[in-house]
Amino acid sequence: MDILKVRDLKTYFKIKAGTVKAVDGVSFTLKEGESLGLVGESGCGKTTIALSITQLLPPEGLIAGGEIYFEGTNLLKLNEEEIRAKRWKDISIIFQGAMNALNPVMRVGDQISEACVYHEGMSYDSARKRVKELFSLVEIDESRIDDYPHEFSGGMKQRAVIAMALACGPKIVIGDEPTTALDVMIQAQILQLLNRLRKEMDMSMIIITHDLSILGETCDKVAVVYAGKIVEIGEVETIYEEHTHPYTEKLVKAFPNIFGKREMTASIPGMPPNLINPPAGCRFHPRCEHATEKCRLVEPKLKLIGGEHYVACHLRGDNDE
Amino acid sequence: MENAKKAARKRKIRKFIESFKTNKMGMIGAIILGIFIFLAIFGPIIYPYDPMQFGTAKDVMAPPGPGRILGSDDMGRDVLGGLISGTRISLAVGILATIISMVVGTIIGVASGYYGGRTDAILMRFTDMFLVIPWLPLMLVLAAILGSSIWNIILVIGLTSWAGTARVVRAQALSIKERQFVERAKSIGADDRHIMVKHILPNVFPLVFANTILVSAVAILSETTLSFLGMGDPTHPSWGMMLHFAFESGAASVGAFWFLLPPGLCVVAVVLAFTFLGYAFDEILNPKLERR
Amino acid sequence: MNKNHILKKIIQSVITIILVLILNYFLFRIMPGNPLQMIMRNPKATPEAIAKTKALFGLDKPWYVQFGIYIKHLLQGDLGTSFLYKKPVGAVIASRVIPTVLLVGVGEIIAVIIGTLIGIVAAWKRGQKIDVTLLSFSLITYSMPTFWLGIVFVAFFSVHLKLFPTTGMVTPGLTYTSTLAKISDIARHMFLPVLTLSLVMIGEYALIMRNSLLDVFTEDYITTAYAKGFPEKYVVRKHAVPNALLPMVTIVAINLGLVIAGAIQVETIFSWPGLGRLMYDALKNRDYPLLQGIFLIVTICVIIANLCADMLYSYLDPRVKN
Amino acid sequence: MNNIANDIIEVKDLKVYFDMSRGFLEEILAKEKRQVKAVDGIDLNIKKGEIVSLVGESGSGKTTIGKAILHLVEKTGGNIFFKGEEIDPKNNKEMRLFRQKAQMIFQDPYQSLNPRDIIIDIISEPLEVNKLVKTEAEKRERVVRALEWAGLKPAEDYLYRYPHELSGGQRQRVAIAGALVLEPEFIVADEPVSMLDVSIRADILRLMLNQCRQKGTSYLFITHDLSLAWLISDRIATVYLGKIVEIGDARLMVGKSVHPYTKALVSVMPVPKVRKDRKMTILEGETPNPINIPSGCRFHPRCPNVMGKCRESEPELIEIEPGHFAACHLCSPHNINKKGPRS
Repeated sequence: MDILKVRDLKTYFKIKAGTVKAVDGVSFTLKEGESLGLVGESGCGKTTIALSITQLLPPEGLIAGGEIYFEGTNLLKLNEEEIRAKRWKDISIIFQGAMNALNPVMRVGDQISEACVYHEGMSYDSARKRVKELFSLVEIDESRIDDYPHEFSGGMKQRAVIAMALACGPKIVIGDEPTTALDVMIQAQILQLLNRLRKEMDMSMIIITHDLSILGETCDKVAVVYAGKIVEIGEVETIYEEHTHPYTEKLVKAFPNIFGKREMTASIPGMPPNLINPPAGCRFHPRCEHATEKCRLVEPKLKLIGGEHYVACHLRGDNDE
Repeated sequence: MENAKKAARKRKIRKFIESFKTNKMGMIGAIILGIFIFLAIFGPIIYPYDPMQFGTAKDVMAPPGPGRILGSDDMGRDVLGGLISGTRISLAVGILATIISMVVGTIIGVASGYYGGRTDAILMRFTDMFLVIPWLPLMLVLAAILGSSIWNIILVIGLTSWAGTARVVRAQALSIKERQFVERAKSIGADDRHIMVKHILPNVFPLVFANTILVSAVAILSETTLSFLGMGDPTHPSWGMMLHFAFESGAASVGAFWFLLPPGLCVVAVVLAFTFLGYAFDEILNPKLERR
Repeated sequence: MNKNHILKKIIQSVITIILVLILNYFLFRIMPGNPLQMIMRNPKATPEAIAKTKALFGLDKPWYVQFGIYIKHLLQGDLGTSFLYKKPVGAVIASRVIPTVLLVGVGEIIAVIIGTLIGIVAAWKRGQKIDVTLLSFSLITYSMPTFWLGIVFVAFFSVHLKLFPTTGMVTPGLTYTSTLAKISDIARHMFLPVLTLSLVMIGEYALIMRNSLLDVFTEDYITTAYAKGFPEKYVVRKHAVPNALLPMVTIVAINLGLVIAGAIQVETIFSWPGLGRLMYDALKNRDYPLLQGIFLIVTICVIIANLCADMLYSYLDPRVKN
Repeated sequence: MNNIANDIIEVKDLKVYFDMSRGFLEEILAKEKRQVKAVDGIDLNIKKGEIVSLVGESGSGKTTIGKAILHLVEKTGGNIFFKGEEIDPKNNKEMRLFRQKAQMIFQDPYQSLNPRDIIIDIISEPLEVNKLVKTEAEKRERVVRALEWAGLKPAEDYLYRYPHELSGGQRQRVAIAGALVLEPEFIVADEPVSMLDVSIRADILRLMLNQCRQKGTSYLFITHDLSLAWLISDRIATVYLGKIVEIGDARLMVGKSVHPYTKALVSVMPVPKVRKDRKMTILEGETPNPINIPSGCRFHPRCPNVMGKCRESEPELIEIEPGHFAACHLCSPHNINKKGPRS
């Protein structure tokens, strides 16, 4: 069953220089128990997608269109109070940079338990019991429950933030760069932990990252985001091996594979476009070596080209509208 | 070649002006200050006034009327004239004192932040002392000892108000010192002098500039307060001095608002203008917000 | 709490006090030349005072001996004799402490509470009308000379509207029927001075609290708190304010210097019988021993207050604790 | 000392310790002197035209090694030879010459360029500081040349711009041009691509590689990313808690590593491939604080193959096959001759 359905989402930021179309017509579906990776360069709008789902945009951001169905209800139609009730209880977020996601003057245990007290009406004592369970789940010693964040090491903070995200037993967990800035070994620990927890707790997950290479072990499906749009989406193997979009191809080739042949990685010429004035036609065309006249004029739509594999490129999908 | 360099600098200045123009607070501050600076320079020419020219008995604390728009003071002098000639003195004292404060604060701050270690410890103890000593009593004591000349007032204010600047500059110097471009300069063999002049100072400067403007506000308030408490230079009557005479002559108890209000309002306007400007510059130049 | 941290702070404060003693000593003796000359120039100085001062200073001895004597006298609680009151400086100061503590204490508490609240509201409603109003109010009061505000209040509320007494702490010649009557009389006298003193401080506290909160609002843990589904009020109260209050502790302590400055002005305007007024009188009459005594006492009090604030800070901020 | 002529850099038993307590008050109050042994005795040599990578996690001391070799941090012990000669950091003339021959490229191109200077001033700074150019024209010519080496063409377009007017990739190229302008023989590149988007990393790496091939410049490439090290370097050294635990040919270090730490690093390296059969060795815990270095083998608390011996004695770096050294009790057959790490 589909737990989350995003349809034609448009999120714009109104700043002095103009309107930044950070997310411009994004659609995807997340099935129950599924894990989806959103991958793209910095500034492509992947974090904005997450913030739009939970409606945590900064004041200058606004959702200009689209629908976000969570278990059949359109989240964008809910009022402030109703959406608040969904946050954390149904959809929680693991934010980038755990060191900053914890309140420095509050005990770690209290920061985790307060959500249980607030959303589930638990007593303080039973919430603490829950925190201890969560701690053992993420492999933190429960004696550390009354520590302050600065007393935790980097990896422990990340675990605490994960425990926090799981506090109310959410149906979807969104990880926004959950391992960026961590050392490789701790990154591996955290990814393994997330995988285990997802299966044990039967959650759906969205992993947002710039690092395409970490998705192989974590995600079922991957959506490649470029300049506020999804350009290709499919099973993770498909994206790695049978990608058809030129951008995906370049992105995959930008990561070295130490188990493969030692060859220099590829770079993508040019720069991501300015999202106030994105290029006409296909947004990737100025950086694409295969670009044709059509790419410059007509915007390609996301088309199904097999299985669950969608791509938005004139050169690959033959079934023109 | 030099033209290209100038063009680059011009681009930068234009960008600064652009962002300043959109800053409402900054614009209001600049306009108010502009008016007062104009008054300070040209006021006495447009509206001649002699502080030694006392009025007759019927002029004493006379309310506003024809010929004297703002009434007259306890000596029968024209309040408007006093106000205009006081502008020059109040502004001059404020600005000169600020320059002293800025120079001392910047030198101590940069030296302390850049050299660190023992130098830092000693300089910061010294700075803390000035930061923690209640400034008005210290100024009063200094002014009482040195005597009330306008230069002494400038010196006293300048020498007691640098501690905040030093702290701010030190913090900034410390953070700049840790930046990689300073490390790069070291790695190519640059000496301390080069690093301080080429890297630390130019990057500290914007902050010093914003801070200076805020210090000007404090300096003008200090001058007013010192003069009010009788420590001012009687030969250079400032707004604070006018208020001193107003208070001593009991303007409050006779309800001579025309004598009480205008000098105070002028002080408020100028201090407010400096504060607005300082905030605006801080917003535009603050390195915290500058990145990307 | 970290013992080393506290010990370090105490040592630093002691060093500062020693520096202040040295400064104080030199200010009054070395800078303007012979202090005796200054005293003699003072028309109100009596021959006994001159003789006493001479003995006290031991002017024939080298400066370090003089400094030693000075410290010794200080430690014995001897601050010299006031020219103006012909009494020991210590006693004169002691008689004026309570009114000042009362005035400054009440004014400071009111200013901190209201200033913080204004700062919270302004930051919370940033960019909205209420923020602009509060911000303008804060900036304007912050820009006002304290004494001027006081005079305007006297002229308007006391002279024009006759709502409050103009000077003093109690109505002269009045005998009270009850303690309550005495308190209400003092309160009536206190109203305007306290109002003036707190108004000029409210602005600064409000500005600092607003800035501090705005900084905190951009922190990731605030976004996290919102993501947890908490309402805005809860996030501000439970997560933002406790963090934003931390810098306030230090600022309030450092600002004690400002409060003292305010007290001098307010006490002068309202003839409040406290240390500020005493300082003004000492200044006017060039009563140097008294001036020096007040300066020293006030400065040391501020240093100790700062030390207390440091300790409070390290108690409140878990990051400093260990 | 044999074969030294070929070495640009030779490091012997380098140690860098930092004192934790600062300021005299803390000195009085601290119960004991706490030392961080950031670098705790390493040997390393870099040949002409060679790229050697230091791979390790944060806190391993890899950056400190790089800075110590350039005399940017003071060494506590050991020797550093540049082209066979030891440089006295107190000798200004020697240092000046050394600084011209050995350069550093920094991690963050947003921080390594002074935001108040224009590009021509940034790049010519090493020339000005060392008084190497006499005329404006000469200066400009050399800056243009450096910019072109760094791949910024036409160079004239960049000379009078401020760093904030450039993209991240362009900035890093400017930073590299700033290092190349002196035509150094040795460059320490400290995580030169970790702040850049993946899409432009390859360009910067290729730039370094070409430079190395064409001019014979030697590089010490410091990175946390083993796969990048594997991609461009001749040899890789893995660093753990201030010590080199394994060093050898880059391909060998990935394919046939012997030290459990290197092996674990290789096993968890993310790759853009789904490998269902993949076995990861995920080490538990985190790198301990270098204030408290474990006894014996410093890796033993996290080692999956720990033995009794590991807790007691510290293994030495020994040659297990030509040019491949490891410091582990597991791979110390008795017949291996003990020698310094020289390939």
